[in-house]
Amino acid sequence: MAAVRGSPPKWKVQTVEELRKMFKSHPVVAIVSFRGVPSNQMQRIRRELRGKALIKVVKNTLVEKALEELEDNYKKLEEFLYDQTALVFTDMNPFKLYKLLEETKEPSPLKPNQISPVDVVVEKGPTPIPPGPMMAELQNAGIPVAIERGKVVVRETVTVVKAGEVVKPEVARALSVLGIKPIKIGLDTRVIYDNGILLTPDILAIDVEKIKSEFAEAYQKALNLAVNCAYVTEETAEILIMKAVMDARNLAINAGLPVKEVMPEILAKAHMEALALASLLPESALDDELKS
Amino acid sequence: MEYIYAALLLHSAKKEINEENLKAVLEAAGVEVDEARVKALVSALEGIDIDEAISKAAFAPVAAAPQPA
Amino acid sequence: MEYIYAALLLHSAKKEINEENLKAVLEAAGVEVDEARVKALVSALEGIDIDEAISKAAFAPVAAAPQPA
Amino acid sequence: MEYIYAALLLHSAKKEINEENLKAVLEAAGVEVDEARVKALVSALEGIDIDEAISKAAFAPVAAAPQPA
Amino acid sequence: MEYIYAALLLHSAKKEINEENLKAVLEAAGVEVDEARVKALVSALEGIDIDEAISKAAFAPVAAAPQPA
Amino acid sequence: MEYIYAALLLHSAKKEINEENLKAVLEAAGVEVDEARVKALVSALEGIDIDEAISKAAFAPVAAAPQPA
Amino acid sequence: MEYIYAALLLHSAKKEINEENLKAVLEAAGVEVDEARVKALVSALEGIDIDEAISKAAFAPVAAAPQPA
Repeated sequence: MAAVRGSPPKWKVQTVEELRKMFKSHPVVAIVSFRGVPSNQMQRIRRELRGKALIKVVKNTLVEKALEELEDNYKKLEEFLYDQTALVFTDMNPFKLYKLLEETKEPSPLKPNQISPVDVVVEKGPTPIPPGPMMAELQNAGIPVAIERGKVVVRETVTVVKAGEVVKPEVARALSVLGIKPIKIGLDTRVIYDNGILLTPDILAIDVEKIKSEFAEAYQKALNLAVNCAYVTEETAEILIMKAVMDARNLAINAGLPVKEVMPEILAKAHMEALALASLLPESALDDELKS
Repeated sequence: MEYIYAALLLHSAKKEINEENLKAVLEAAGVEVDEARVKALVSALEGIDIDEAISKAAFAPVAAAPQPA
Repeated sequence: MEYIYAALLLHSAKKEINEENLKAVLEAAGVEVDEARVKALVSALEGIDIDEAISKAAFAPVAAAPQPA
Repeated sequence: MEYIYAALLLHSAKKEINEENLKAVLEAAGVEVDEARVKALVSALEGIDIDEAISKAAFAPVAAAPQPA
Repeated sequence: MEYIYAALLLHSAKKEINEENLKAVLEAAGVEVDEARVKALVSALEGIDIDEAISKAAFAPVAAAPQPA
Repeated sequence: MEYIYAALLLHSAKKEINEENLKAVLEAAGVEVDEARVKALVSALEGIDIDEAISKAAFAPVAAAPQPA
Repeated sequence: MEYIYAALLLHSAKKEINEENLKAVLEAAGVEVDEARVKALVSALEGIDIDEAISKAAFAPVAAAPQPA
């Protein structure tokens, strides 16, 4: 296909056209990064999402072109098109899609010279490695090892690489020998477009427990308000009755009112007071009954 | 709370807690009676066993922190 | 307890707790008023901060400690 | 509460809690005695087993927390 | 309780809790508004510090014995 | 919290808690609606039984005297 | 216990707790007064804030209703 100056090659125009159709025909589209995802994992992900969502890996410039002719906030997606991105088209609810995409992430080893996003700690304890040359690998990666009862053991917990530091090759090898996969790799969601609305991970990650406790808190506050302003409803009627009963009892007891129903409590209270006072007194001031 | 005290006054005087009695007691206490609140109270109390609530009041647990899940 | 509820009704309706008001409320509730008890209650309440007395959780009857199961 | 303490004083001195004794003790304490309150207290104490009421109190500080089932 | 939720919604949206606003919110929720109950709620809320009322536990009865750890 | 109150309002009015209803109620309360949060709440509610969630409140009226062992 | 009640009686009647007053009250209750103990009580009470001491006693935990075995 000759590249005719000025007019883009046919396949590019087709791709952009196809993309635009995809955008139009799916209410929900996610822009995800697939940095570091090995191709075999990518295949597994495509299989898992088959029938639910369609993954399209297209050069960012073509996606931008497709976005240009679309209104309705699509343009705002541009800022999320950088580095290695893929598009995921679906009719699913965006939050369900987000959960699905998060589930594509698998524990993965750190690659040499990669910048580690996390602190990597090697715990004290036994290792799967038999005594032998492997031990040297661990030693020069800064992992203190020893042999105990014929097994290679890590003598004490040690942090082999800090978040933000470059992973030295010998450390990467030692970690893979130990089978330690400190990071999760998969389709990392940057934004999901849903009928004109852009949803970012802070909104997409739903903490159901937190929301449940917010409902409990809101209900408690509603109950408090209703009871504290004596507003009667089905839910508050019984509590208000109990509150009124307690008010009456408290008043009668605290003021020592001559009321038969609470006389036992009033007497008990007065007696308790006497006991409390007596407990502060020296023996000489007490009679035998009190001493007991 | 005056509506609630009025209800308990009637209850402890072994009188029926209905709109008429509530109004009488509230007016005697110089309260400007709000029909809606009287009606709301009477209907809400229909589902309540007041004696049971009274006995529960004496042993009600403190407003404990939400029970662990 | 009806005398106490009558007093609390007057209190929450921001009315003075005196013999006259107490009698009016009790009679409206169909209670056969005992003059002495009304007088006693009025004088016993003198100098009492009712809101404070209501909110202070009073000493409650302590049931026997539960026998170990 | 002075009327209550007066009653408990008489009780612990094994004396009858009647209007006359209550008045004597209260007057000795310099209290301006209110006839109605004395009457009301005597009638409120009728049928009350003071030792039983007090024994519960004595027990209070030791009341164990409810054992979990 | 929907009237209370409507009031709390207005409160948390920093809007005045008056009959007009309450009705608007309730109607938007498809509630058949009872004029009298709206009035009753507005009058019940008069002079109430809402932030304080929602934080004060609805009912703090005599504290239960501390549960064993 | 206004989103939660709006949801509770719809819930107690026995109305479906969907984006449309939530937006209507929030707008009626003069809230500047954040579409994303409405979507997030609606989707979260699929995994939540509201009645069960609110029963965890510190003092649901049902949590009365401690249940016998 | 009568000596303690006598002291509490004087205290709540806002009277000074001295030997003379204590004796008067105890004798009015028909108690055979033990001079030494009255002296010991008066001197012991000098350093004590009675209101503070009795306030601690006023609040006892509510043991749960006895669990059936």
